[in-house]
Amino acid sequence: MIAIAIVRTKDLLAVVMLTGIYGLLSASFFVVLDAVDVAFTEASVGAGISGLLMLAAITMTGRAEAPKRHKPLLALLVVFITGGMLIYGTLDMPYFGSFEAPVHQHVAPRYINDSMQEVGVPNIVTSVLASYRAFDTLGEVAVIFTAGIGVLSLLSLPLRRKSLQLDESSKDQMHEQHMVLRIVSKILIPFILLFALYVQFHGDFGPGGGFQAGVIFAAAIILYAMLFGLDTARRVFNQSLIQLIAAIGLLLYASVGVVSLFNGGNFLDYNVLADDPIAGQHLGILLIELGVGCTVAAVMIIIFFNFAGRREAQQHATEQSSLELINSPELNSTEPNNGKGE
Amino acid sequence: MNLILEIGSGLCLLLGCFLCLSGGVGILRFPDFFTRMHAVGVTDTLGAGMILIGLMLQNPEGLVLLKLMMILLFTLFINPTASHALAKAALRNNLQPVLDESTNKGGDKPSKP
Amino acid sequence: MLTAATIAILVVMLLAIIRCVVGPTLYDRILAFNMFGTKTVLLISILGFLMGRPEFLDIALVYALINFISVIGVLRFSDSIEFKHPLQQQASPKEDKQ
Amino acid sequence: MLLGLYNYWIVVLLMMIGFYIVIAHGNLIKKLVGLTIFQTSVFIFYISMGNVDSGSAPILAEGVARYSNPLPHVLILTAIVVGIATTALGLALVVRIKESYGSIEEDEIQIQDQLTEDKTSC
Repeated sequence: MIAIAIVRTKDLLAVVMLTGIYGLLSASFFVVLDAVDVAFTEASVGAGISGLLMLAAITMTGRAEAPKRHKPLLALLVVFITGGMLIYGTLDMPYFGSFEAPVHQHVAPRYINDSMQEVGVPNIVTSVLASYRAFDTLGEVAVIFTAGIGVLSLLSLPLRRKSLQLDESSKDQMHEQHMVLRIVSKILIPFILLFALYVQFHGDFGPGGGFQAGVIFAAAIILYAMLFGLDTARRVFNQSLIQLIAAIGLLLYASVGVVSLFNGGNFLDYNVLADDPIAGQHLGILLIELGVGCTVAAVMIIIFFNFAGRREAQQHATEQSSLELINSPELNSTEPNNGKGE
Repeated sequence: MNLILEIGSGLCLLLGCFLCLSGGVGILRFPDFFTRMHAVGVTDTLGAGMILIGLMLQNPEGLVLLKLMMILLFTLFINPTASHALAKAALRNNLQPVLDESTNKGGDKPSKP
Repeated sequence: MLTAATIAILVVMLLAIIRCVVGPTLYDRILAFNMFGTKTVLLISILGFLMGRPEFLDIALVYALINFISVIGVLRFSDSIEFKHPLQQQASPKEDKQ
Repeated sequence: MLLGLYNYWIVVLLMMIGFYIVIAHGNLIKKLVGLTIFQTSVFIFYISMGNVDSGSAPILAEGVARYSNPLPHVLILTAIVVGIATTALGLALVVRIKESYGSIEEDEIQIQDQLTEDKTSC
């Protein structure tokens, strides 16, 4: 498949492109395998965001890969041995699609048969995600939040006001270059945001939910930031506001659990949130999905903004250092070295 | 009435498939980037539109129809825009179209706006 | 009829992948990527009808939007790469030929 | 008879390709791409385990008797988003490495490390 081509290609940009196609392809695979929600997520994440992040990283690190210096024979040997052992292991596995496989015997029938009475949400994936296994999901959201903090601490920059004036001329140039793009995206962005909200609140009934909606929302903001400049986007969604939203999303999730604890149930047991258990479940799932959506969207925006901000700062630094080089050739810049490889 | 819808949707799907296939052959066989883009851009927009219209005729009902129309609308918006941006970027980075031998001497004129 | 359409789209996807793998310039690859995205939208909406679950159209809609965003992103970033590393841009085709 | 296991073979193939990229290539971004492929193969593994013959997507509807197993879907759904977050973290690390070492090739970084170690030990 495509993966083999990824191994062979040296140009990293092409690799990223192939990764994007690979994401699309695996998402269609998920559709064929009936995993609608997963395909949804993979579509928005694998094809969109991950490719963009990798691109942003590549612009900072240069695109050509160095030729290999050692023979890959040993690696191939290891890979073949491991693969052979894994295939030998699969001989005992249940057949593809068989209904008698042990996976389908344990808890899944209960989810499928009883979730309508217990939770009252047609989309079983949502009910399992947000109600039966809500504690897991809380952990996942916390992981995402932590990753956002990690990126922030690794890549964030001190605010510099000085660079703003210099960017104006290049911004005007950009305005002219992307006229058509800008207008079309101005039309499209509200639709994307609206669609994200639809996915968010329709997740109980169809495919969708907080994770997907967060990613789509973030994608719309990223589109805006790419076309209208990072500073313009920052003016709408400034950094501290997004960080606040990310924290609030996680807090909302956890506090729903605490409230249900106070009302006499278990942690994240929504039956006690309202008089009627079903209504309580609905309320709980709604709030939790909202929290998840907030956190995911905010973390994705944080990640992208930091990557792009770091990139702009780098470009700015290289421009300045080249200017300085023209003015005085023997001046060595104190900026961190961000030129080419050697 | 139902039969007419069936036949119409079948025809649309067939036409769309043909257009998509021709676009696929075009992207593989044409000699340089701009002709490839021509093949893809023209046949993709129409082919996707045809297939979507065929699907629309297949199941005319409420929300599904609305979603199909949204997809069609977005496709019609997005494809030409993306092609435009692509062509512009390629031209700006001095990717020359392959011209005939006779006209090649003045050939770099159109690439510089 | 739907099955035939699915097969045709799969074939076209294969052709696009070939172009994306061999594509001499970066822009060929982006073009193939764009085409692949469009075809995926079509494939998923047809699959939704084939399986009788039209909820799948949501996914197709997401694809249409996300595809646009990623194509634009690729263009923007590739632009800046070539402004920044003109030397590497010239050097990379040589490496491809190795 | 054995053909009923083809989904596992695909998974193993993908997994090995990702594994090969991770161990045989020196470029750090390429390694991350390999990790992504590896990840996706695990996703496909889970989802294909949850699939049922003549089953349908796990959204309750009229007239559908059999549904796929929703549990793997839930696990993978969260795993994908967590995966992108961790990938972003890895990319951020790569960017910082590039800034401080001036390279993202593994062996060059090691050479530089050894040089600095030699300097400090002398």
